[in-house]
Amino acid sequence: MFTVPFVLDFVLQQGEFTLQIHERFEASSVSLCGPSGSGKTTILDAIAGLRHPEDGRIEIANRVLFDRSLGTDLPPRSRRVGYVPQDVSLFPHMSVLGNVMYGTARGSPAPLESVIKLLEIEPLAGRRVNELSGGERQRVAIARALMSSPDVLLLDEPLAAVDIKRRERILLYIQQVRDELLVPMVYVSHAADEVRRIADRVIELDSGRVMATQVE
Amino acid sequence: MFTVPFVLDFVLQQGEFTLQIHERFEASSVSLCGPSGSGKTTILDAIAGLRHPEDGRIEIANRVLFDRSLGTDLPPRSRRVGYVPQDVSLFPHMSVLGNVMYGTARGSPAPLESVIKLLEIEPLAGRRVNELSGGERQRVAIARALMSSPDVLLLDEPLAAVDIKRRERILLYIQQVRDELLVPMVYVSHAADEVRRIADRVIELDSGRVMATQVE
Amino acid sequence: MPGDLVDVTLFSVAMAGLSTVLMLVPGLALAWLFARHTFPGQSVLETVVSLPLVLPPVAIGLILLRFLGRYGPGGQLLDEIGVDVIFTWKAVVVAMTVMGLPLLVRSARAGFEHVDRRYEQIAETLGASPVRIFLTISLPLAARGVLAGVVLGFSRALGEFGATIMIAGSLPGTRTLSTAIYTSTQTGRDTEATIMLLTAASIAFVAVFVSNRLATVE
Amino acid sequence: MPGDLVDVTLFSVAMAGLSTVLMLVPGLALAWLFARHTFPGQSVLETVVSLPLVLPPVAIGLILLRFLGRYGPGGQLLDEIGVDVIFTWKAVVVAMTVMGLPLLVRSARAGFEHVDRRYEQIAETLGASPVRIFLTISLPLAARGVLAGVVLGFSRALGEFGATIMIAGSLPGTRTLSTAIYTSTQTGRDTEATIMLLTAASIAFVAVFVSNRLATVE
Amino acid sequence: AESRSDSADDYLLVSAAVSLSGPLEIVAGEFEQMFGTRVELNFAGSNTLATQLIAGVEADVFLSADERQMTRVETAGLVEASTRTDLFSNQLVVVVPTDRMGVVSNVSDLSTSRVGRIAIGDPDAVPAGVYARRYLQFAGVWESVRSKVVLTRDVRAVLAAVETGNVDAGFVYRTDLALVDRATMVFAVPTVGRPEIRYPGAVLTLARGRPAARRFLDFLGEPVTRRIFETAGFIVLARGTDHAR
Ligand SMILES: Nc1ncnc2c1ncn2[C@@H]1O[C@H](COP(=O)(O)OP(=O)(O)OP(=O)(O)O)[C@@H](O)[C@H]1O
Ligand SMILES: Nc1ncnc2c1ncn2[C@@H]1O[C@H](COP(=O)(O)OP(=O)(O)OP(=O)(O)O)[C@@H](O)[C@H]1O
Ligand SMILES: [Mg+2]
Ligand SMILES: [Mg+2]
Repeated sequence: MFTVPFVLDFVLQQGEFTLQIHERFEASSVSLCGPSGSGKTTILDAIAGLRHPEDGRIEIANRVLFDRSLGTDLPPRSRRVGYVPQDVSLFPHMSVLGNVMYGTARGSPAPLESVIKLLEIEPLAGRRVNELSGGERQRVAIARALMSSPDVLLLDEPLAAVDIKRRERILLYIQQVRDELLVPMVYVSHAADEVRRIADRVIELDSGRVMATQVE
Repeated sequence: MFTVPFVLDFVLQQGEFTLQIHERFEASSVSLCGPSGSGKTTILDAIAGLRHPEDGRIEIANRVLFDRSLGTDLPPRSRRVGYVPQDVSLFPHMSVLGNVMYGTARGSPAPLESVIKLLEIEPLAGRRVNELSGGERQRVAIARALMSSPDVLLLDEPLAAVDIKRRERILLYIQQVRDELLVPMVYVSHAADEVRRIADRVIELDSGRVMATQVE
Repeated sequence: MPGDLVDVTLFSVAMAGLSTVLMLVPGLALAWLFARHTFPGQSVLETVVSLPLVLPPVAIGLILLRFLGRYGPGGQLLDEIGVDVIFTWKAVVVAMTVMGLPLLVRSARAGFEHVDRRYEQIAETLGASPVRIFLTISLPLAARGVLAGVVLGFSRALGEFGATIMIAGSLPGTRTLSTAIYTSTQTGRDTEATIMLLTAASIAFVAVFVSNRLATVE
Repeated sequence: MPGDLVDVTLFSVAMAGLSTVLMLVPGLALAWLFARHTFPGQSVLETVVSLPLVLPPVAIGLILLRFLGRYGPGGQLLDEIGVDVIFTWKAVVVAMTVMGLPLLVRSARAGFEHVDRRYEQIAETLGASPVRIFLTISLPLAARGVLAGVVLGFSRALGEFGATIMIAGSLPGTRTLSTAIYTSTQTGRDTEATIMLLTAASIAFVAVFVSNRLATVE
Repeated sequence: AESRSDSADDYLLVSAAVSLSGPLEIVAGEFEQMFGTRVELNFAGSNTLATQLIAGVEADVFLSADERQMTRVETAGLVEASTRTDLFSNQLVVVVPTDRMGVVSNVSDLSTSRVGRIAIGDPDAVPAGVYARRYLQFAGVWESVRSKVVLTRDVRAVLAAVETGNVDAGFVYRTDLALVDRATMVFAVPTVGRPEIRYPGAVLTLARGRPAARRFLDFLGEPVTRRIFETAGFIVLARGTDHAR
């Protein structure tokens, strides 16, 4: 299995919450675990460039995304992340297809048909996103991220609202994308089985600090 | 254990999707299961009075909320439901406490301290809700519903973003509220264990139709 | 003039402020109505509300003069309750209110339209009455649009000239900055006009400043 | 008069439409700037933009006349490139644009402020450039506020009188509904004035109607 | 305005007081027919027109309802020497709402308590206001009516205030009477001993000596033109000359 080097070594302060992480490792998929409010989403946002660490370095697959001492802080649009945020955040004024295709401008990686087929989006394609069910929205968000030809996938509880059968199929598909297109990923989930299935590195957080890391 | 009569007997059309349910039973907690897009949220919205059936009757604990033939269609504010919607929908301009207390105007049922303590909201009380993590938001939404002195609780995957340990505690607490304050509930979840634990009636849906009902 | 200027300035700000307050209730009610409901004749009502913006102010002044005059329906009513409006400070307020209203309505309406109805619905399930929902959910969530409307309405009130001078005249007790600026420019008193223009600009600056402050607080 | 009325109406609508189009680029740019950034001197710039609303139109007309007139800096520049503005249709457009701009800016700004930044951020992670984000995310999500601004700007342009008559006069080639209404009322041609007022009201009705249609489409 | 050509003598821009617009539109038509020179009329208040001229608007002829405004333009060096003439005169009259005709019949009635408000043009802005105030002062009632006087933007607004019953009396020009339908004249301000109301006209230096400008000014004194203005209620002061023909 392919692996890439990860450097998640930074400090980030928001309100009274401080996130401190100092991890350097090789992996294909990292999973972030930990109780509510432990800092998982904060880490994904920092990788995507949507929140800014006070200090440190973020590097994935030899691409430096942030480095305080070098003065590097790539804008989000140059970070080539495929982000499925926890709050889903579909563009409410666009159709499902409009959402899915939004990121394709930078060159398409995963073939559209297979993404749409596997995420069972076809029948929804022309619908307005505010007429979708919770699970349908999440699938669209996953498709949108996959279609944006990312160098790294950031998935924040992407299957929380998806039913168990589909969850299974989608997990398999995401693993396939990772392995065939060699896209590393960072995966956040509360479901222990998912985590074990998908990640070869698990980082356990609590109150903004790393409690343990495991190699699966 | 207390039970109340439920009548969920209606037809609702939205876009190309038709929901048909014709259930009459006695229960203390009903759980709705089924794949993404099968109509679970639609049913909760119909009970809350936020979507309107074409025809039929909705009655819980001998309170008729909707009856087409009688011309009854109680406005949401008279239905006395404690709704935790799937999209959480915290009021973004209010503090956590503002959200939690919003429904208390109609008389407080669950004591504030115990709700706040059990959902671990105390340290968040003064925070702005858009600075909360996903799990924190869900807990606030649950507290808001519990504090509104509901006659019935409607919970739409209320623990999807909550970590496993807390999930356990909160589930126990919700069961306790149900049993002590005699508040029946309708519970939507993809987690089989949760469903089994909390519900004495399970309705399985697919594509807007009831596939099976089980008594636990 | 200096003492006069202070008087005129205070009077203008007071009248514009009062007009803005008076606009609020009907303005927000109409904005809400247009944003959340469709009803027969809606476009006609909307057009009527927007007329003070579309028609030249002189024409609005003439229409108000007719309406509030001795032979107009409004004038007869006022006569019965013994209130004198035309050519008093009350006429200034009427002119400013009427001219500012369409701006408030349009802007606040857009604010309400930007509010996700889901929040109003959830508030309703929590037992809130329509009035409470409006005051605690819709209005604060529409705050940016409403604030913009208030600033526009106030500014327009301050700058109002055509309708004011028609129904309030230019008297010691009805002279606003705008009517005074007009008179100064007409008589070529350029320094005086410039001083008053700068005064009006300063008021605008304060209004802009306060509204930006309010926006960040909320 | 009937043929004349048609001409004047078409001319007014064309000029107000053109002004609205001209307002759009600077108006939206300023609205965006004010909504999404804070910078030194912001309140001053905002005040300057809002002045045409706060000062009486005659004063704005006068300032424009000084600036664009033969002895003003703008006028000399225009003279050099051989463009004639004062007393031509271009002056009508200038007056309408300047007077309508503050309304567009304020309203569109509130629209942008209502847009959740999260959408802009997610679009950025998907590789969209700032311009693309503006055009495909911010602008459509701010549509209600922007539309309100456009309607207000257009309506104001149509109703503009004070500044127009000052810099464009009321000539066969520059006569708008508003200046024509003024002339008619001044000379007591009441029927003519009433017909023109009704015409202006009808245009307002169409504008309201179209904007409501647009709002439901989007 | 687009098609203005600098050199040609086939086009004139006349800035004229809006109160002259009725008859002047007819006269301009006649002039065009007779001389083939197109006349564009720019109507506004005399003060607006003066302001425009001073800012550099290139009109050829200025017809003012206000001597002060003509003087302003002249002082700015914009009037062709020797062309300034007094063209018309007018008379101030007092009008009342038609249904209250009995209340006022002479100037002293204005100071009685039966007369509430009296509207006059703002002396700071319109000459009619100046004339009205001077007359009231001359008649010795100014001090007693002063508190009842409301000042308006123009004479038209006086008329509107009277017609809508918002004031009990107002001072307007005789020429305005053609416009009224709910107001009635109760007396005219006597001209004897009173400063005469004059409408001056002049060719502007900007006309660059175009003969048509001069011709137009002269044309206003022609018999055919006089009749048009007299019908509208003006007193024509200008003397026609034959050299225009
Ligand atoms: N914008 C913000 N300002 C201040 N504090 C914040 C902000 N966003 C999040 N926090 C706080 O930072 C902490 C970490 O939040 P984060 O969203 O990373 O948690 P999480 O691990 O993703 O939790 P969950 O599983 O509930 O989604 C929480 O305590 C949260 O309240
Ligand atoms: N406003 C709407 N207009 C039209 N169709 C809608 C609307 N809302 C939901 N639907 C459709 O109705 C079906 C049922 O939606 P619902 O939200 O009830 O599903 P759900 O069972 O809650 O699914 P999930 O588990 O994904 O939340 C879906 O196919 C959805 O696309
Ligand atoms: Mg999170
Ligand atoms: Mg759902």
